[in-house]
Amino acid sequence: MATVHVRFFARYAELTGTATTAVTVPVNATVSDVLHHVRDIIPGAATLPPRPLAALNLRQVRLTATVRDGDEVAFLPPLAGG
Amino acid sequence: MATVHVRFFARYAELTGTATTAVTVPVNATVSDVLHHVRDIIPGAATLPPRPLAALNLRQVRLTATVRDGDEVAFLPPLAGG
Amino acid sequence: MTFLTAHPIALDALLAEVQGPDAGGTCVFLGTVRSGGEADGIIAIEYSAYDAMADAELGRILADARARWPEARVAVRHRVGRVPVSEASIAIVATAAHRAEAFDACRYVIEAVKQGLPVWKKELRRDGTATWVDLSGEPVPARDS
Amino acid sequence: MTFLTAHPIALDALLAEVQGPDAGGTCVFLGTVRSGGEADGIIAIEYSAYDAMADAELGRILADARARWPEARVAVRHRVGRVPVSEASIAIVATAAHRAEAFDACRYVIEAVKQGLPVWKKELRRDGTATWVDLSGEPVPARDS
Repeated sequence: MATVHVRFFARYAELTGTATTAVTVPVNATVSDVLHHVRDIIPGAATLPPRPLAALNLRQVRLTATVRDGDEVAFLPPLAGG
Repeated sequence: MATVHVRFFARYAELTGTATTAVTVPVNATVSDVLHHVRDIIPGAATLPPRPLAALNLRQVRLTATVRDGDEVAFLPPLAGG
Repeated sequence: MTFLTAHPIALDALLAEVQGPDAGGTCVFLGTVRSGGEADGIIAIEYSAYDAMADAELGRILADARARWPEARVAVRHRVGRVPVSEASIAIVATAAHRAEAFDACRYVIEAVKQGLPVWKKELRRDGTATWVDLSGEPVPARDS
Repeated sequence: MTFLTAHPIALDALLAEVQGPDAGGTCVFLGTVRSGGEADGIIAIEYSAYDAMADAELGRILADARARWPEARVAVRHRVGRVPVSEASIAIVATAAHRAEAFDACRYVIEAVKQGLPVWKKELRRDGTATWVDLSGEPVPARDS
């Protein structure tokens, strides 16, 4: 099993009511698996969009990216900047 | 006759040894006529290039531009700026 | 080195980071918070960021700019927290021996930033309401407004 | 209003001239005196100008920029007199609601200036010599050096 740190930002933090959590997923789980797990354990996460932007260890990734023990996964509202 | 104020700048002021003079030229004289007149009365002006840049009343003009009484004619080294 | 700051951006300090006797041209870009007019009543934008990732992204953007314009020197600061109208939310400074490189490197960085940083904006209004601004520029009702 | 100054250009004051709550993007260009390396020994450039004409030309350039980018606000200052290495000889500030206009208007003004102003440069060296710099970039021996 792999323990992954999960972070929510901006509006997603408001929707989920939390900024950070940790989930344990099987080895070779994907970011998408992490998202499903989060939806199961955090009621507010049901209101996240079906396919939010995601980052893995500070880089934007597809939801199919594989996570490892100790990774940081973040779900990001549409990016702005500037 | 028309009295025209003549100005020299930068290296041209050094070559002519003067920054300003006044010349009297016939009505309908051109900037080129002014330059010839200047060459006659200011020894150092002989070292000016044959066709220097010229300005008439703060605007760059061809040497064929006609001058009027009270005009300001300037002979300008190659322009720089910035 | 962090490219994020919670304080007003000191342009002089940013210029000092990149300027040297070989710099002939310097291009600066400042992105400032707009009021949007009286009707909007915007008094500030609250910037929140995924700090570590935004910092990493800005570092990658600068590295790209340096690779493209090896003779340019580029610096950037992005505000987080509350930025009042007319204050800069981002400042980019690029110097080079010649102006074309300075302009191009500076423009490159702001365009890359606008492609998206993990930074989010919430417009704060005079009447106390606040709305998230998403990429499309359409306000999204915030939960707390 | 004169666009020429014998004193170091105060960027803050120039920014204040054009900034307003509707400005979203500001582009600044600074042209600075380069040392040209140790071999050249340049310590400053002495700028002389046909003041009234340079002022008029800069006014015409700004008017052109405003005609092309009506929503931009543009300001410029050009130094005259002795400008030490690393100090700005020219500063241009352009603000607009959106960054493209700010960049384009700023770039337009510096390119127009570089097309030629009645301003001339004499390089001053550590050894006391001085040479006029003509457009071609080749030094021309000055009479007094």
